[in-house]
Amino acid sequence: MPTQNLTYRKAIYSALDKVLSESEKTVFLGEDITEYGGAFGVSADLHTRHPSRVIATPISEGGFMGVAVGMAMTGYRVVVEMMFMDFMTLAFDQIVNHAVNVHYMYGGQLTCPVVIRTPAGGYRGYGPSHSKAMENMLFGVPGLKIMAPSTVQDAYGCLLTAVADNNPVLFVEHKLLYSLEEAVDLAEIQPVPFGKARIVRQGSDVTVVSHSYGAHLAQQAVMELEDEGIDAELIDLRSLKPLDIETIVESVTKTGSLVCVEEGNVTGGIGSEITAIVAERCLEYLDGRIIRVGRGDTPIPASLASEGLILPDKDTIKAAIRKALRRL
Amino acid sequence: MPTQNLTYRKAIYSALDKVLSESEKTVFLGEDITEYGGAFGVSADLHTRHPSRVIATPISEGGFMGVAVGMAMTGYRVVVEMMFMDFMTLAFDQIVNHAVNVHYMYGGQLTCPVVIRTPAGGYRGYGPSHSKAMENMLFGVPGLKIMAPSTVQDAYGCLLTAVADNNPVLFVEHKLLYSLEEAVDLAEIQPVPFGKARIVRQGSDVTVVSHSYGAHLAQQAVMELEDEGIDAELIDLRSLKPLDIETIVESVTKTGSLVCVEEGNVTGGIGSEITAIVAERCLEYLDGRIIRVGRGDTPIPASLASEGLILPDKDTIKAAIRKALRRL
Amino acid sequence: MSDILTLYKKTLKIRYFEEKIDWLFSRGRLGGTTHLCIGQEAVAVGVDNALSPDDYVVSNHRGHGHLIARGADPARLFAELLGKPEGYCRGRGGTQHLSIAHLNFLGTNGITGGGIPIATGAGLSIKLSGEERISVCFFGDGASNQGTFHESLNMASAWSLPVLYVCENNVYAMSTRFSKVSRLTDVSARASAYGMPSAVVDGMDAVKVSDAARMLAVRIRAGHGPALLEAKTYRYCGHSKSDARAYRSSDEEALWRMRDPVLLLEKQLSGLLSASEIETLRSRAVSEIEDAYQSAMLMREPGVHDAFEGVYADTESYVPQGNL
Amino acid sequence: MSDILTLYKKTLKIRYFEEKIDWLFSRGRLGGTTHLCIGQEAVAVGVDNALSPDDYVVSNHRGHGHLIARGADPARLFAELLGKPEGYCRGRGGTQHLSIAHLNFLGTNGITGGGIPIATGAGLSIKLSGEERISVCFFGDGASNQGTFHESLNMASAWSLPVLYVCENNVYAMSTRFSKVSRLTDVSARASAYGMPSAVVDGMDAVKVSDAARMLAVRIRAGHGPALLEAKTYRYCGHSKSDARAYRSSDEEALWRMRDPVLLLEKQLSGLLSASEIETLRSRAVSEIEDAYQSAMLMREPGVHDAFEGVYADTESYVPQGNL
Ligand SMILES: Cc1ncc(C[n+]2csc(CCOP(=O)(O)OP(=O)(O)O)c2C)c(N)n1
Ligand SMILES: Cc1ncc(C[n+]2csc(CCOP(=O)(O)OP(=O)(O)O)c2C)c(N)n1
Ligand SMILES: [Mg+2]
Ligand SMILES: [Mg+2]
Repeated sequence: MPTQNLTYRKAIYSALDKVLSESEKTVFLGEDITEYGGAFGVSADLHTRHPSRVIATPISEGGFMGVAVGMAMTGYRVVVEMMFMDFMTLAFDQIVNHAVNVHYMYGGQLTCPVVIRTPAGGYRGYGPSHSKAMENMLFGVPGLKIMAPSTVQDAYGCLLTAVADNNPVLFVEHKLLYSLEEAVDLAEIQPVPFGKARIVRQGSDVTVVSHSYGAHLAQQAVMELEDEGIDAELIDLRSLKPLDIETIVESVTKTGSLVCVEEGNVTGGIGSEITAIVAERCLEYLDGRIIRVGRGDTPIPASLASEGLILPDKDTIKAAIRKALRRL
Repeated sequence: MPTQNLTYRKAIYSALDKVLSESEKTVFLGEDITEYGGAFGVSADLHTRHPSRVIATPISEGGFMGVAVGMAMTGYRVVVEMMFMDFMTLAFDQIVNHAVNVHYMYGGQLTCPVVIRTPAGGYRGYGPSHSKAMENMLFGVPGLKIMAPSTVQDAYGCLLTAVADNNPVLFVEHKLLYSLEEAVDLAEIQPVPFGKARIVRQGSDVTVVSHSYGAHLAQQAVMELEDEGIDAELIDLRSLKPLDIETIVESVTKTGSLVCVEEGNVTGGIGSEITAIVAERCLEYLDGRIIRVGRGDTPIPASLASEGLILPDKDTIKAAIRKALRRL
Repeated sequence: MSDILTLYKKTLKIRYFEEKIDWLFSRGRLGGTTHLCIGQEAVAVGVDNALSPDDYVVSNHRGHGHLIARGADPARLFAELLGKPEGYCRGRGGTQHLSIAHLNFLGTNGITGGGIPIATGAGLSIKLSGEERISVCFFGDGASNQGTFHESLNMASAWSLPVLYVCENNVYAMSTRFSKVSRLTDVSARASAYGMPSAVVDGMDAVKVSDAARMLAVRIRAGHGPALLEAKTYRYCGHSKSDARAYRSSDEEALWRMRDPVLLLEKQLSGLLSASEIETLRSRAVSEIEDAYQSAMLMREPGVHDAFEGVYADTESYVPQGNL
Repeated sequence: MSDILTLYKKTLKIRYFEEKIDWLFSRGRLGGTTHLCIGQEAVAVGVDNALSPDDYVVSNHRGHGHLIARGADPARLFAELLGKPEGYCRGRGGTQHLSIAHLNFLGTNGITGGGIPIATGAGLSIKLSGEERISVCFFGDGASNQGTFHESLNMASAWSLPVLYVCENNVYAMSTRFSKVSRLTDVSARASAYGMPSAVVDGMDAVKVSDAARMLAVRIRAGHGPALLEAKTYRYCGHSKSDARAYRSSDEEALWRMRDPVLLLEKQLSGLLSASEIETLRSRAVSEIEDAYQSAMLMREPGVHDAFEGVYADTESYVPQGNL
C-alpha cells in the first residue's frame, strides 16, 4: 500500500479489518455496527467482509460487555464498541469486577483479551449523557490498560497493539478526531507499544502533557506561544496505562514546570496522577509551577456556547502555560 | 440521651432512625434491610419502626438506584444502601449520567437528594468483588458529594448532613469500622459540615492526610512515630468532596511534607488529587517529600495473607512518613 | 369529538415543531443531535389524553412529542434546543435531557432505558404518598432490551406501583430491527413475565391509543398495579440527524405513511370539519410554531454564569473548580 | 443405576465438603465468607450428569457443589479457600471467584447475576466455532431479578445460542423470599418473554434433575437454542456465614429436610445397596474430604510474589505500583 490520505476513522476501520482478517478467533461486537456502519461510521462495511464475526447487539451494554468477557475467556479476542463513552457506565460491573480481574484472580489460568473502543468527548452540543471524556474514572483500575491516540498513524498503531494484547484494554477515540486526515502508509506503521509516549515537540521551558483530542489543542497552544518566546515540550501520551513515567519525569527534570491538559474534568483527572508522580519524583527540579487544565467541574451542558466555556480550549491552555512559567 | 458507648454501626442506625422519624418524606431502600437487618446489621429493626418507608428491594442495583433518583425528583429524600461498594458499579449509569446531573442539567428545576450508603474496603478475605475502596472512581464526578467518616461521632454527624443535603451524596462506611465503639452523647453531636476536615493530631514535621479506616491506621502509625521524635499532623478528611483544601494547604505550608493514606489503590487515588493540589499551591513550602500510600495496583486477592500484603497497614504508613521526612 | 379536535391540534403542533427542527438541522442552525418523532405523534397525544395534569411523565430521547402533548411552550423548547438560558433547562439539557417541573415532566433521557427506573421511582413516591396520580413512562422497542426494563417492571409489579409503561415500538432501534434482537416480535409479550397486564394498540391512530391508554390508566388508578401498553408505530425520518436509512426499504416507509396519524385524524374529523377549516388549523399551527421559533431566536445567549452556576442545589458556598 | 451411584457419591462428596467448610468457619479457621449449598446438591450433580467434559460451566457465589460435581479436587479447593498458592487460583479467587480452566469451569462469581452474560458469551464462542459443546449457567432466584438475566436470555434466544440456564430457586435470596420481589413465583415463567423453552424440576431429586437437564441439553445440542431449567430447592444453612435465618420458620426448614437429596438417593439405591454399603460409602466420603483438607493444610502459605505477580497476562515489563 502506498502513502494515502486517510482519516482517523478509516485508520481504525483498517486496523479492525486487518485483525479480523488475520484471525478467525477475533470478533467485533456493538450496537448498530452492521448495516448502519456504526454510529460514527467506523465499522462501515466490515460486516460484509467478516459476516459472522461482526455482530450487532441489542441495546444491552452491561450484557454484551459480559458476553465479550465470556468469549474472551473461551478463546476469542473481542473488540467491543461502546457507542458513546458515557454508556460504558452500564458495563462498569463487567469491566471493574470481572474483565480486569480475570487473569489475576484466576491465578493466571485464563485471560481476557477484550478491547473496548469508544468515542469520548464533547464540543458537539450533545449534552451531559453524550459528551464526557471519562478515562479518568477507569484510570486507577488495576488490570486494565488504556490507550487514547491522537493521530491517524497512532490510531492504527495503537489499535493493533490493543487487540494483540492479552488483557482488557480501554481504547479511547474522540468524536472530533474521526475526520482528521493524515498521509500515511499503513504497511509501514508499527504497532505502538504500551507505555511509550510521543514527544510532539521538543522544548526546554515547560512540559505540556496531553492525550487524545487534547493533544491537538495543546499543540495549537504551544505553537502559538512560540511567538511569545516560549519553548514548550509537548508530550502526547497515547498510552495512559501503563503511563510513560520516564518520558514525563525526564522532561520535567529538564524544563522545571508542567502543564497537564485533558478534556476530562480536572478533579480526579489523569493530570492529578501525573502531577502527583512528578511531585513525588522530581520536586527538586521544579522551578516553575504545575498547572492542570481540564473540564470545569460541572456536568456538560448541551448548549454549545456554554459547553465551550466549560471545556478546555487553546486559550485556556496558553494561559496555563504562561502561569506555569509565572509569566502572567 | 446521656453519654453512652455506641458502635459506628449503631451511630448510623441512630442517624437513620432520626431522619426517618423526622420526616414522612424520607425513605430507605436496599437489599435485605428488613427482616435480615442489613448485611452488616446496620438497619436492624428500622423496618418495624418505619414500616412502609424501609423497603427491601430485589437484587437490582441499577434499577433501584434509578428508583431512588425518581423518588428524589418527586419529593422524597432517599437513602440507598448498596450492600458492598463493589456492587455500585451496577448503578454507575444512574449515578453518573442521571443523579449527579439532575440539578444542573435541568437548570435548577429539580433536585436529587439521594444518599448512597455503602460499606467499602477489605482486610477481610472477601476477594476481588467484595473488598474494594472505590471512592476514587467517583471522586472526580461533578454534582456528587462524598463523605467517609472514621469515628462514631462523625458517622452520626456526617450522615445527618448527608441526608439533609439536596444533592446526591456518596456515604462511604467501612466494614472494619462497624464495630468501633466510642462514648458519645447523640443529642450533643452536631451535623458535620461538608468540606471540613478534622485535625486528629497537631504536629509540625509532616502532614498526614487520610479518611475512613485509613485514618485509624494512620493514627496508629503517627502515634508510634512519636517515639522516633516525629511530630506528625494528622488530618482526617471526613468530607472528600468538597475537599477541605484550606486545612490541607495550611498544614503542608507549615510542615513542608505530605503523606496521603488511603485504602483504595494509589494510581488515580484521592491522594493523587491531594498531591496535585499541594503541588499546585504550595510547592515553595515543600522541603520534605510527598508520598502516597494505598493499595498496590492489583485486584484484591481473597487470600487474607496476600490481601494483607497489598493493602496499606501501619508499617507501610510509618515507612512512608519516614521517607517523606527523608529519614530512611 | 372535541376530544378528537384536541388530539388533532396537538398532533399538528408536534408535526410542525419537528419539521421546523428538521429544517434547522439541515441548515446547520442547531448543535448536538436530535431524534424526531414524525410519524409517532399519535402515541404522544393519545397517551397524554388519558392523563391528568398531576400525572408524572418520563420520556426518552425521542421526546418532543411527549413534551408538546403535555403542554410545553414551543418557544421555550426552541430556546432549550438552541442552548439559550430561557429554555426550560437554561439550555443545559437540550433535546435529550429536558424536564419541565411544573408540568410534572421528569425529563427526556439520553440513556436508552435510563428513564424506566426513574418513572418507577416516581410510581413508588405516589404509592407511598397515597396520591391519586400515576406515573407514565415512554420508551422504545430498543430500550426494552436493557436490564433496567426488566428490573423496573419487576419492581413495579412486585410492589404494585401505579405506573403505565408505554412502549413505542417503531420497529427499529436506530438501524436494528426489533425482530433481529428479540425472538418474539411483541414487546408486550414481556409483560407476562411480571404478571403484568398489557395491551397492543395501533400507534398511528391517536383515538385508539387514547382509548387503550385510558383503559389501562383507569385500572392503574384503581390500585391494580402497573401495566404495559405497546403502540405499534413508525418514525418517518432517520434515527437522528445523520441516518441514511439503509436498513429499511422505501416500500416499507410508504406503507406506514399511508396510515399517517395526521391524515387519520383528518379522516376521523371529516364529518365535523370542512377542508378549509382543516387548512386553517394547519396554517395556524405552522405560524404558531414559526412565531415560537422567532421569539426564541430573540432570547439572549448564555453567559459564564449560565455555564457554571448551580452544579449543586442550595449550597451557596460551592465554587466549581476548573477553567474559570 | 450406576448413574445413580455416581450421583450419590458426588452428592456425598459435596455434602461432606460443605460440612467441613461449615465447621472450619465456626472455628474461625477460614477468612472471608462462604455460601454453603447443603440441601441443593441434587441440582449440581444432576445437571453435571447431563454434561460432557467439553461443556462450559459458569457458576455463582454458591458454587462448591458445581465445582465438585464437575470433578474438582477437594484438596485444591480447600487450598483455594485457605488462600494458598496451590489452590486452583493461587488463593486469589477464593470461594466466590474460583475457576478451573482445564475442567472448562469458568468461575464461581461474587456478583449476583454477574455470570449470566459470561455464560452467554461462552455460548456465542461455541456457536461461532461450530463446536458441539454447550454452555451451562447456574444462578439463583435472586439473580433472576438482575438486568443481566434479561439482557443475556434475550441475546441467547435472539441468537439461538447453545446455553442451558439453570436457576436454583431455593426460595430465598439472602433473606428475601422470591415471592416478595416478584409477582410470579416461577422463575421459569420468565423464559416465555424470550420465546425460550423451560422446565421446572424437583431440585431435591438428583435423578429428576439429571433427566430434565439431559432433555433440555439434547435439544440445545441439536441446535434449537437456549433453554431455562428451574430447580425448586432449598439451602439448609444460612445464606452465608452469618445468618440467623429469622426470615423463615423451622417448620419450613423441616419440611424441606424431609426431602433431603442424600436421603432421596439412598432410597432410590435401597434395592441396590445394603445399609452397610451405604455406610461404607459415607465414611469413605468423609475421610476423602478429611484427607483432602489435611493435605491442603500442609501446602505452603503465599509469599509476596503470590500477592503481586501477574496482574497482567503476558506482559513481562509490568511492575505493579503501590506498597511494595
Ligand atoms: C445506553 C445507551 N445506549 C445506546 C444509545 C444510543 N441510542 C440512542 S437512541 C437508540 C435507539 C433506541 O431505540 P428505541 O428504544 O427503539 O427508540 P427509538 O429511537 O426507536 O424511538 C440508541 C441505540 C443511548 N443513547 N444510550
Ligand atoms: C450485585 C450483587 N448484589 C448483591 C450481592 C449480595 N448477595 C450475595 S448472594 C445474594 C443472594 C443471591 O440470591 P440467589 O441468586 O437466589 O442465590 P442463593 O444465595 O439463594 O443461592 C446477595 C444479595 C452480590 N454478591 N452481588
Ligand atoms: Mg424503536
Ligand atoms: Mg436463592
